[in-house]
Amino acid sequence: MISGIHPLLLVTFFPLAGVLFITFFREEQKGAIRWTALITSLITFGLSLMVLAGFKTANPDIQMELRIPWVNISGLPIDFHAGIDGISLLMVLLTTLLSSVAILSTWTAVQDRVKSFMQVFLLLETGMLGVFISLDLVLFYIFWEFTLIPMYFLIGIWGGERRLYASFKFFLFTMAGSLIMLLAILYIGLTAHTFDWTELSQLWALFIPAQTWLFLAFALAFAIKVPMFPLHTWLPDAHVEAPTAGSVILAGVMLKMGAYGFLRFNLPLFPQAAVQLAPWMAVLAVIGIIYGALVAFAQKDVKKLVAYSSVSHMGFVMLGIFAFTPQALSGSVLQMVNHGISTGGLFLIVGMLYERRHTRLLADFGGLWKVVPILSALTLIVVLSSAGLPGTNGFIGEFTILLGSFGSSVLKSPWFGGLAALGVILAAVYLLTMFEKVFLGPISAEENLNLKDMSIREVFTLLPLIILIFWIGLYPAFFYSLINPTVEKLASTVLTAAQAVH
Amino acid sequence: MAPISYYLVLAIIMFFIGILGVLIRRNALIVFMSLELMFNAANLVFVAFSRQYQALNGQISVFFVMTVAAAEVAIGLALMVTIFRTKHSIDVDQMNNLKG
Amino acid sequence: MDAALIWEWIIKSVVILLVMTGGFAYVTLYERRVLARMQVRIGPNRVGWQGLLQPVADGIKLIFKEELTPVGADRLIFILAPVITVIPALIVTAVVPWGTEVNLFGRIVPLRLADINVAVLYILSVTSISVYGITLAGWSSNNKYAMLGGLRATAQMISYELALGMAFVGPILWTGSMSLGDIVSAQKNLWFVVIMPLGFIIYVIASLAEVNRSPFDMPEAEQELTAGYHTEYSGMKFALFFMAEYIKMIGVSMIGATLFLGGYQGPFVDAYPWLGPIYLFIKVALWLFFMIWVRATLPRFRYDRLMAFGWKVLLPLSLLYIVVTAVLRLLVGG
Amino acid sequence: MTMPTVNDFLLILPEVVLLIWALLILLIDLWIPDTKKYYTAVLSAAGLVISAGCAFALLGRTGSAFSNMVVLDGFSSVLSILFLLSGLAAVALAYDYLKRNAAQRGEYYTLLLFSIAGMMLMASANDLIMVFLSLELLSIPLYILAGFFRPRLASEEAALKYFLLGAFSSAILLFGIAWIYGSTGHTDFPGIVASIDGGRANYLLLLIGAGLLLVGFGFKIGVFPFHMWVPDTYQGSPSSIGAFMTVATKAAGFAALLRVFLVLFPAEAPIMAGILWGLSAASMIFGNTVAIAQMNMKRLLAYSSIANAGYILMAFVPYGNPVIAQEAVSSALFYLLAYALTSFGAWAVMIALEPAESDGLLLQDFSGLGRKYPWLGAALLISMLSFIGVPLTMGFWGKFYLFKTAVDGSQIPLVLIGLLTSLVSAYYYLRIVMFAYFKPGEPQIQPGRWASVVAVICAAGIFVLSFIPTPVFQFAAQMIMGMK
Amino acid sequence: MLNDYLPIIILLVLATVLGFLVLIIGALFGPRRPTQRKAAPYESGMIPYGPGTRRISVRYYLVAVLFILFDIETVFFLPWAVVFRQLGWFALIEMLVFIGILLIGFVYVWKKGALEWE
Repeated sequence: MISGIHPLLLVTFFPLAGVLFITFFREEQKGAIRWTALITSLITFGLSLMVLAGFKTANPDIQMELRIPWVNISGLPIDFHAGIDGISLLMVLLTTLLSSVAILSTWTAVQDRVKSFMQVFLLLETGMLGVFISLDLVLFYIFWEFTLIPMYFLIGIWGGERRLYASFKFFLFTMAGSLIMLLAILYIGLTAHTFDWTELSQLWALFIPAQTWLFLAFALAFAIKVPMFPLHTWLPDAHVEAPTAGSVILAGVMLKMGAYGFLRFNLPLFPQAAVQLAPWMAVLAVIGIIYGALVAFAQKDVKKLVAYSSVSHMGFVMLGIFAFTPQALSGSVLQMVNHGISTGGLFLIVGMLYERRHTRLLADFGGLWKVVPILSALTLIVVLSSAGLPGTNGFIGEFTILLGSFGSSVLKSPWFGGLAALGVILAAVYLLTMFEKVFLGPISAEENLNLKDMSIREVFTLLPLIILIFWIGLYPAFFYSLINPTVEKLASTVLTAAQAVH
Repeated sequence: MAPISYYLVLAIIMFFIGILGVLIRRNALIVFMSLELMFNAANLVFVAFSRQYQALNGQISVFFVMTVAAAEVAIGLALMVTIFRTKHSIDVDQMNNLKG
Repeated sequence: MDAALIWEWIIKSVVILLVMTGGFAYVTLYERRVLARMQVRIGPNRVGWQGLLQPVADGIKLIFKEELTPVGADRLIFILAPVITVIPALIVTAVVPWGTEVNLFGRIVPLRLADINVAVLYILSVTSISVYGITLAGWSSNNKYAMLGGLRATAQMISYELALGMAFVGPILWTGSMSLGDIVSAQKNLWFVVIMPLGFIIYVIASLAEVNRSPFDMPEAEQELTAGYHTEYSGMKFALFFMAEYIKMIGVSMIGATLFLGGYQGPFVDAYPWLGPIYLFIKVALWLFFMIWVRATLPRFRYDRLMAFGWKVLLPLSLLYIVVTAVLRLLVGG
Repeated sequence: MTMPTVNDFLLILPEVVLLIWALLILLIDLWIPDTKKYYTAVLSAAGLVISAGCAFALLGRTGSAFSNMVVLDGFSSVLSILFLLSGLAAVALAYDYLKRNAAQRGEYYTLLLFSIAGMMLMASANDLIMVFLSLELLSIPLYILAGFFRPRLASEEAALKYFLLGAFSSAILLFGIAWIYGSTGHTDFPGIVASIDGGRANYLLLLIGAGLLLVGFGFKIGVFPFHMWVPDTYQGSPSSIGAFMTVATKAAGFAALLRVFLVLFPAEAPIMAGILWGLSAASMIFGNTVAIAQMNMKRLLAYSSIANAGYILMAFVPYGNPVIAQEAVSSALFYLLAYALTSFGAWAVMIALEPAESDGLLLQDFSGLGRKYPWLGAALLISMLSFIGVPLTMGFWGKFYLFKTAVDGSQIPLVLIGLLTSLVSAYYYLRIVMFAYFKPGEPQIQPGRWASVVAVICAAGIFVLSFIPTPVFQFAAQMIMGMK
Repeated sequence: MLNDYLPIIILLVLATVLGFLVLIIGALFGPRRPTQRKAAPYESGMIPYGPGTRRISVRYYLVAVLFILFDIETVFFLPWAVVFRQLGWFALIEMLVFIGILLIGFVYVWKKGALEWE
């Protein structure tokens, strides 16, 4: 604790200090601005590690609670209620890490309006951190909605050619879901006379009459964000058009906000509805897995391929969530982290390639291994992790999910797991095809002959992710120790609650 | 003493003639006169009920309304004169200078 | 309803109309004679004794004149305009009391047609209507002179109507009633002209302008506008305008006398009610004489001065008069 | 006959002060040479400030004056302050803008002050005739102000349209008042209420009257089927007046609507709620969808104001429920406050950029704003986000409170419409942001900095207050306690 | 009520009859020999030039507008005068305020030149 400020507050709002600090630079002082932003994000990461240090892993409950009375809207309090459990802690760590990595990745990629870029980016970080620590529905909603704006700007200003279209689509799609969620939040607040998550999770019985609708309202918002199958259409556009750092954050963190929302709100607040609708959600998840994989396979653009792979991978997360076994749930949470790392890594690599060649078409590459061996090697690691090769993090996450879903008492069918397993195979196919087309074989294009290999900075950008890939892949126990208590409690409360009524 | 319904029916007729005038006629001056007709329909209702209730408050209201109507006449006339000087027409259908 | 009462009203109405039209006829003669005398002439004295049949001759002459309707005139309005002008003039004095009550063939007959409680409002509104006739006459003639004359007349009349209306306020203020009967009764001991001379002067000036009399006869200024709004009128239609103008003269004199000069009040009027109409007649005659005198004496106003006088002098003066009268009423009247 | 006492005047002191001030300015301005009209502007601002001071001093006091013609309560106090502040904004916005357009005439300020006094009286009117009179007092100056740029045809047309439809709505309103008088024999609220409660009122006539009143007010606040004048008038009027009208006129209309319906027709709520529902839904849908097609900022803001009228009306649909009625009013009030800041912010940015002789900026004209003028760009951004209702703006809290009230009143479908139309609105508001930030361009701030100052103040207000909305909530909630 | 106004209505009817009677007499006895020159609008003997009714100078509108406003103020004086004695000083003060406001408007109109006939 620094100077008595609550660590969660400190982590969440420290990036704002960077924003403020950057304000005093002139537009031309690009280097200073970049360094300030990087240092800010690193300090934030350090602060999140401090939170980790203070976290009691065995305790499944909310920890480090902070409750500051904030708004009182005609007798209905909205508090600044923050706190973390294992899941949110992991998400916070993921966010702070990926933010630093993303900022480092922009060093040369972003040359235009660096000052605004960094400010917007740090604002986004605060917003995302806020989403993960909020324990008040309205507070959560505020952070949730707030993240849209910086992302809108990231895509709209620094994005690719169709950035305007993509930024609008991103904003409107996600806002559509969250508005319906707002309605549900209001309904909940007025029914229970509180917006506080801890209280609400005790009062879930109040919502039984309307819980299907409430569940769907929340699910819509989260499913769009995740994205689940028919609601994913914004994602390829946003990912492809966003700048590299934006894609990394979008895939790495913002998609997790959706999955996190399911875990944090849908399950504990509407347990019966969750259990009842679980097969449907699982069906959508499986469709997402297969569909995402197939479409990814058909892509000619690397970035689009990675984007569709996200749809597929997040399908695993969703499947794990709605399998409701502690195992599947832990797998999901871990897979959230994994996806953040490996897809984030892939986007970074795509960004690096694009910086060198200003194209992302598979056809323009080929045989890069000979020219840029370091980049190729690191890419291979990330690709394999994404494909779920044993020994990497992807394997651990997906395997746990599949295992959990086979044993699910809610889904009651091995088909889900079986079809999802097909997704794993497909992932290996399209990822490796991609790798082969880009890095292996003869050098097809003249321009590829003189590409520079990775700079030290780029290595440092990818290095943390590589480390994590192997850490989780080889020794996941640490992560499970964070996840398991929380998840077990979650699974048991949901299932008990669901059975209580049946 | 005529029953109050006579006055009310007359007032309603006046009011609707006024409304029709406003909606159908194109000359701003006639629209304007239709508006006055509507005001006076309201006045008639006031006076009729005022007599019915043997109370003065309705008639006092009419007093105020007349004043206000006069002010509106003044403004309306002034506006029409100005616009006629610029445009040489007070046809409301030709007021289409403004659009998106 | 009492049939006798209705007959009484009809008879009274007829009397009023006769007095008015007859008065009109002889005021024309009166004016010509007086004017002539002032200009050291003799005036018409051939038709009948002292020219007393001259108006009849004029009337007969007008009857046999050809009436023209100019091309492009709005025929209906052109025909109606004189009627619209003359009717208000004829009926405006309906609320003026001529005296108290007399016993006529065993029946108590009040010497007034109607004594309504908003007589002043009645007068104001009826005089306003006569403006329409003039405006419409000017507009429907399709003649530039008529048009201008009509407009000028309208502008002038409405401008001076303000002062006229405010001149009424003093007597009402003092009496606490808008009934002319009450106003006259209140002047039993003291004519209002003494209490509020300013109001009287304002009334005199405004009423002159109201009936387009010299020096406010701009609308008909023959040198500029040939004959103003009735340029195109001839024959009996012209006669109607002519009639309206002179009847209005009688009307404003009568109202003015009632408001400020005690109306029918005079010595012994209580004892001998028949004196009432006589007193009123004398006052009106004097008033008319004054009007003719003014015509003989004063030159015509320039139109811009006329308007400026109405707005910049008479209007503020009227406001001052109201305030002064009100203060006076509080201090004196109790 | 009860004579007015000093106390009566004391209760409407802000209005009295303002009216006297306006009259004095009218006189003083005659002797101020054309080159020094800023004296008039400063004087009128001073009058508004003094009047606001009086209003603040009276804050918390309640009472009725002039034989129940007007009441002073929290509701009227809050709105009075809102009107006065709007007036200040309108003065500030006009200052450079009028000079730029060579229309720096002193009447602007006098008329503005009269109009504001009318609005204040309207918010405290306790008698239908008073409602009508104050409505006219506020409208008539605005008719002139709308045509203030004569002989520019756009301005004149705006004025004539506004006038004809304004008078039309006044006539309908008056006709409604007449029928209510016929039904109850009273025009003062307590009298009408007593008559209704005593069962002496003719229900049919009352209903006719209420319906006509609703139509009349509908015109004034510019909800859907009665909105025809809104776009043309806002576009053709001087921009500073357009800004003022979108906020203050609307607020005044709502003030009267809220009070009249809440006090007089709680029993008619079942019928009225349906109509209000329809008006609200139609306005939200119509305003927001038509706004999409607008490329002229003024027209866009006009359609947005139609939509916003629909939003405010939404809170009021369940007004018949006494538990929610208070909430409805305070949420409407809060939304109005938020909307006022937002709308002024948006208009101010536009006015800062609007060249002379313009009919309003096109959206393209904002291109490059964010880069060239970061402060103004930020103000525009914040205003637009607040219009959408994105968190960390007052617009968010406004919608939040509004939707909360509506959900509380079981108006879920209506809230759904509100939410979905917000989404639609996000499209066109974001398009403005897009032009300002994503497109290159060289906008030019016009000489004079007052409009920019207003823009930045409003934006700062929208942003900063969104962190501490509680005092504003409480302000809005407590102030209406004294109502009825 | 009706008794007060019925005589006036009788008078009005009779006056109308009289008015039309005069018209009819003129129409009956007057000769009717129209020619083109006679029927032309009179223009000092010249052949009429241009339309007879043309646009009205804006000054007349101004007078009309001012008249409406001030006339309505006059209307307020009358009932005030009737009840003046009952209200006493209060009425005086009220009227002074009223006149004061009126005067401010009057001064404004004057200074703006609306009262100048040119």
